[in-house]
Amino acid sequence: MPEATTMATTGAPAGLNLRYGEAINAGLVRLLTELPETLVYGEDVAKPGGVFGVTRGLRRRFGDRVFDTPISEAAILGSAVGAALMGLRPIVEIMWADFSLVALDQLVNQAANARYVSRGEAPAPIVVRTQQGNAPGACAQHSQSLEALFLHVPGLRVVMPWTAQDGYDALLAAGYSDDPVIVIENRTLYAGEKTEVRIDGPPRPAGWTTVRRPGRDATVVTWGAITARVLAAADRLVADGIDLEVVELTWLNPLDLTEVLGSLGRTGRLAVVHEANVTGGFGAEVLARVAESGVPLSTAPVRIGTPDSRIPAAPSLAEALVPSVDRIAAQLTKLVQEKP
Amino acid sequence: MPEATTMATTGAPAGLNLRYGEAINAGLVRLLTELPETLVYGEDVAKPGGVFGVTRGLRRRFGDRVFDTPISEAAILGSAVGAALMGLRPIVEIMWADFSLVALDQLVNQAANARYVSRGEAPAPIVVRTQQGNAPGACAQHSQSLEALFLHVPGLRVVMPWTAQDGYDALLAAGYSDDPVIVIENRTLYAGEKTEVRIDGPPRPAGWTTVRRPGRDATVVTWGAITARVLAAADRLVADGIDLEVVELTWLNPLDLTEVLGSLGRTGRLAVVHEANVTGGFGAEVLARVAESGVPLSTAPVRIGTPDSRIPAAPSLAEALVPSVDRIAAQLTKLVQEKP
Amino acid sequence: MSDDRLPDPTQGLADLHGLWRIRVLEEKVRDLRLSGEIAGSVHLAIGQEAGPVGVCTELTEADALFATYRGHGWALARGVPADAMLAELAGRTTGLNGGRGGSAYFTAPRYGFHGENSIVGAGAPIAVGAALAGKHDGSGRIAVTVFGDGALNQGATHEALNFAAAFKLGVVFVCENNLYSELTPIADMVAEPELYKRAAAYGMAGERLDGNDPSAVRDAARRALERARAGQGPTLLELMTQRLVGHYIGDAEQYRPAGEVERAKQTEPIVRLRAALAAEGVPDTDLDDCENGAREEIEQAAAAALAAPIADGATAKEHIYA
Amino acid sequence: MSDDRLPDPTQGLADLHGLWRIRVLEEKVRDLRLSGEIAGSVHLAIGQEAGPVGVCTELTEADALFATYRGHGWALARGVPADAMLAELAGRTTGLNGGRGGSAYFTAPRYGFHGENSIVGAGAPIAVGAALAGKHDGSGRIAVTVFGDGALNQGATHEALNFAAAFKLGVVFVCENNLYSELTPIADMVAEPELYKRAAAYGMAGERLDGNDPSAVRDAARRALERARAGQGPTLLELMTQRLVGHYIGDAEQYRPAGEVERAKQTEPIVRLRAALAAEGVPDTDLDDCENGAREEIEQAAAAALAAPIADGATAKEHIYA
Ligand SMILES: Cc1ncc(C[n+]2csc(CCOP(=O)(O)OP(=O)(O)O)c2C)c(N)n1
Ligand SMILES: Cc1ncc(C[n+]2csc(CCOP(=O)(O)OP(=O)(O)O)c2C)c(N)n1
Ligand SMILES: [Mg+2]
Ligand SMILES: [Mg+2]
Repeated sequence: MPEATTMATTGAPAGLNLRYGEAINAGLVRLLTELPETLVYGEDVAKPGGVFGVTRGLRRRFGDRVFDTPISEAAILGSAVGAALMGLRPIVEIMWADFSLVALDQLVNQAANARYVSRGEAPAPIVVRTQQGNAPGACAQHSQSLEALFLHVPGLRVVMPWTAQDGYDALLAAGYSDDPVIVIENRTLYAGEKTEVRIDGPPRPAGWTTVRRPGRDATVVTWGAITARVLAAADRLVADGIDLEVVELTWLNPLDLTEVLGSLGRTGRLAVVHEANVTGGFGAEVLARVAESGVPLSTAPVRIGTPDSRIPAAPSLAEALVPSVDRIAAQLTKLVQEKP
Repeated sequence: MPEATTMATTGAPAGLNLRYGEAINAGLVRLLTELPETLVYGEDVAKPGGVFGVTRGLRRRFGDRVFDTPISEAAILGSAVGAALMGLRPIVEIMWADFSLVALDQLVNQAANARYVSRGEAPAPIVVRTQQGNAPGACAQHSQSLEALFLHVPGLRVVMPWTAQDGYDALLAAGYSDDPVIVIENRTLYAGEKTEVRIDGPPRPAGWTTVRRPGRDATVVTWGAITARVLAAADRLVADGIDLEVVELTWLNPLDLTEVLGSLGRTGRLAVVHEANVTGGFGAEVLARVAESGVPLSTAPVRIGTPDSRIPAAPSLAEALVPSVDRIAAQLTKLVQEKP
Repeated sequence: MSDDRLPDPTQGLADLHGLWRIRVLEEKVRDLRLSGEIAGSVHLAIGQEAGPVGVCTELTEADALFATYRGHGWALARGVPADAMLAELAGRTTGLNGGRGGSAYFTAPRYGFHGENSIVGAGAPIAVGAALAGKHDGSGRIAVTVFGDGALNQGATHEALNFAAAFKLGVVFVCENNLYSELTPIADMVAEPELYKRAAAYGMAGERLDGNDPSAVRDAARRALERARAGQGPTLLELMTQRLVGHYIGDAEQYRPAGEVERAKQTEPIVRLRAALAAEGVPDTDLDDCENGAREEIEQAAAAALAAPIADGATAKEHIYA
Repeated sequence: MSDDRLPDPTQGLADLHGLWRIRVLEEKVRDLRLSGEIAGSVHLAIGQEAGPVGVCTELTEADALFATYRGHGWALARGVPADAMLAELAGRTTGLNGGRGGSAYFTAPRYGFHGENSIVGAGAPIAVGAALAGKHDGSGRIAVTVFGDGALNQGATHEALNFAAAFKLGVVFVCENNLYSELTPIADMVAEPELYKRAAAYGMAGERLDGNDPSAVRDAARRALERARAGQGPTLLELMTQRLVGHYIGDAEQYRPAGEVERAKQTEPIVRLRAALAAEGVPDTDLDDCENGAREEIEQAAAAALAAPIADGATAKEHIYA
């Protein structure tokens, strides 16, 4: 069952100081160590250690359970499905979420159906690691945030870790999951700060959400790398006397909105912030579920995301689209100041 | 600009008596006749006239502007993009929307970007005809309703005609559109009743919605083939004294909710019905936009769709999932009887 | 049948029986589709029975077979019981997948039949994964994946072929070339109609053979499987065959030239094998038994299938997640 | 350069100049990336200049060229002005696409350069469509699509090759085999490393050639284009080359064996062509002029590009729809 946690400081347990990318690497090491049925493969993941260095060292340590592949996403995903049908737990990489579009069939029509059609006899517990989002200079074909596509597919699980700890925990949970799980990472995080990461606990059950910041004035729901901007905006607004509650949905499927609905019961105001473009984004699902729940809101909810545009390469253009701390802060201010 | 129409009977103009599939055929004939830059191609569309007979006769009439292709969806869509970049207006068929998943890249990363990146210099005005949804016995790989995937992609247009007239008009509008348009048809409609179809008018501007039924008690928004079930449910509920307004969104992009918001101002109750599974479906977008609009609702809105499941082949199983007239009527009754 | 070889009568009779089992199964499926007991699109393998009959005798329990929507015959030859298959097609609780898969997308993993697939080309990479697993799990599993001529033009098939060849995986790619991709002649959709030649592009063995002759198929399958088991990598087999019926039930087949099907009936697997065995002196009664035995088996299977209850809609939401 | 042929000095000097233009452009791009004027992933064609120089002289105005993220050199050889290209990479208003495309995805249709593509394999079907259009619009257009060795393992490329061959479309498929697919040796990812042999599978002409020799490339391109213009269908050209730099700027290239790049520097296009021309007695000053002229052009282009204003964020939402 989904589990909600708060940032309440716990007595710091033994852990490692790891960057986000290193934490994911540590998760992979643990899975390869504990689960002999895991494989790790994808383009450039083995000998070169991944284009972002995330899978560095795995080949040396685990031999041919870690291997490089041709540039053949349908074969990567399809073979993962086939190996999983035989009882393995392949962990494959799709270098950019944008590239999954050349082979989405293998996730939607194949992986997602396997358990259902066979009534549990032949599931396809694959892990697909990918990463997404804009970064300075990235072109329109390397900038999309596509979680909403995966989230409309019954049978798939989706997690979007933002911290190093969540990266580690997400990988571990995904590797132990008996469902196909898409782990959506973000390349701007890989080389981030080192933080303490506990790597000794049992796999955490899928579905956790984290209250990153308690607050009274509005409930801000977010996920993925943009959480940092949301928190920065919230911090900045303290000076204006605005006190925001920020709930990060690490898992989007399974989706647990208990924490969000509880928070809305206190704040009465809702914003969802995601990097994906607004229309058809998963923010719509959050707003829809909140509306269906009947939790009363004192003002209309808002979605803050990239406008419905392609993403241009020039940073000056992309910055005008992808929600910035400024824009998030401005829209949240408006939300909080709206008269009920 | 989007235009809303009502079913108010107009003086019947000269028209033909056509089934849905025939109306689409008539639309293709007109496009091939009026626009020398159109081509029609896809798997089995030319000599065999299409697996549903929709493109029958076109090859004979228009020669090699209509041709059959290999089973190569990426080549079909990609070549359409390339031909469009050169000034043609290819109209291609993807036999089932489910199959678009083997080649989604060409729509999302290619067609949708062309105009944007080139600042209008090299757009890709392709028309992709496809059809989707469940029909008795169809397997999980031939049953999905995938409009939400396309609707999250800025740069694409999406229309889901339900009547023969709308089928004709949608094709015509798509063919004349300078944007890439996905026309999502439904195979259960092709051989339906003959109805009068006007084929002499100018192309109708994209974006129309149709109030299929005026009513006071709730606003029911729907699209695609399931509109028939919604109307049947609404008709049935008259006996219970329930009077529903049914708004069909023929175009989902461009999306015009003026009519819906106006209707909600009168009814205060909202249901969205679609065949797609609920989570991440486009019903979420409708609920989200209504919530953002601030239009007050007297009760919580509801989404009626297929539950978040794969679709089983056995009709007895699929019927338990895809919204039936009974289930729609029951949920709408509950909506209307909900205390404010 | 290659004219220079006479069939071994014992194997020949077994094959004739195998061919008839599939033929009769498919005829029964057609009847049930026309009578409404089976719903939806149904793709029959009538005329294409020799492929499954020839290949499946060569598979071990550990091997994994993958087919397409036209997979009833492959499943039957692999050992999937006809009653559970028919029950599946007829949407019964006792179906292989309780009716969830249907005619075009059932699976029977416990019989080493790892699924039909109704996305053209999608089965090939999945089979490659099964072979990949075989490399890692110590099973020695070989994967056999069956697809049509048209599927070779699909990107996923290409990627699978290269992936398997690059890593010398134990896969046998069986292409059933029945001359048509759905309603369109494959000859119009390729510039090189000898499809097995694509194997060379991937650096794998490739062979075209008489796909209406169970023993020719068997010999080729044996060679391919030996190669695979010896770690020498995959093979592409192109089985030349023809369907004697439409692409799906209801196909008007207007695209087929006059006389084509009639001619194909001269060289279809059952007619030819029966004639060859008769020429060798196998008594008519033995030959007739092949058909009769098959008819009895399928008749009983159909009766059992139809006697079972229709799948219960209340269960439709089970097994979406673990 | 094929050892048996001496370059025509006039063409040779033109080619040397062409090679230098690309080399210097790419060096400038690298400088601007390292200084921060250009953002994001940048893929240089240093060492691979002979392909564009050899092919582009053979194209007519009507022809359509499609490249990949490693496309700066192809664009330059096709006639795209360096200043507008550099402005594009540096996100300036004066960029080819006002900064929207960037290094990996710009397009310059008015110059017959119909776009880079940063999805591996995606450009091939698009080029096929341009050729298809050429069949219908009376332009006689031939489409040339450029991609790497690794792209041949992508499904979309396969589908494009077959589609073009089946319909005898006027396409020249140019595969730049630089031995690596990103950071992975292509030799490890295929069982048949002679990639041009795939052409036979599609029933199209195929040829491997010295991709570091502009005149060898030109000759092969001419043959392919003639074939295409004569309605004889597509050709696959495999240009053997090597990049002298990383896959992208910042690539540590640890995957390259020691000495590989040093050896490649002996056979790279500029060194070889200069030596050959010198051996023929072309004076050093003429040879130096090739480089100097290129440096001057690119220096001016860069100055012009950087002088232009940064793209205005207020315009970012324009042109999403018609
Ligand atoms: C990706 C995809 N595209 C199209 C289809 C529709 N379709 C189903 S069967 C078929 C023809 C397949 O031909 P072939 O591979 O020769 O197999 P055959 O049916 O002849 O056995 C097509 C086009 C599909 N199921 N999947
Ligand atoms: C579909 C897809 N998969 C993966 C990538 C990531 N990627 C970019 S370039 C590249 C290597 C391409 O190698 P090759 O085709 O040989 O071209 P080269 O870069 O050597 O010129 C890869 C894997 C991509 N852009 N698109
Ligand atoms: Mg076929
Ligand atoms: Mg390369």
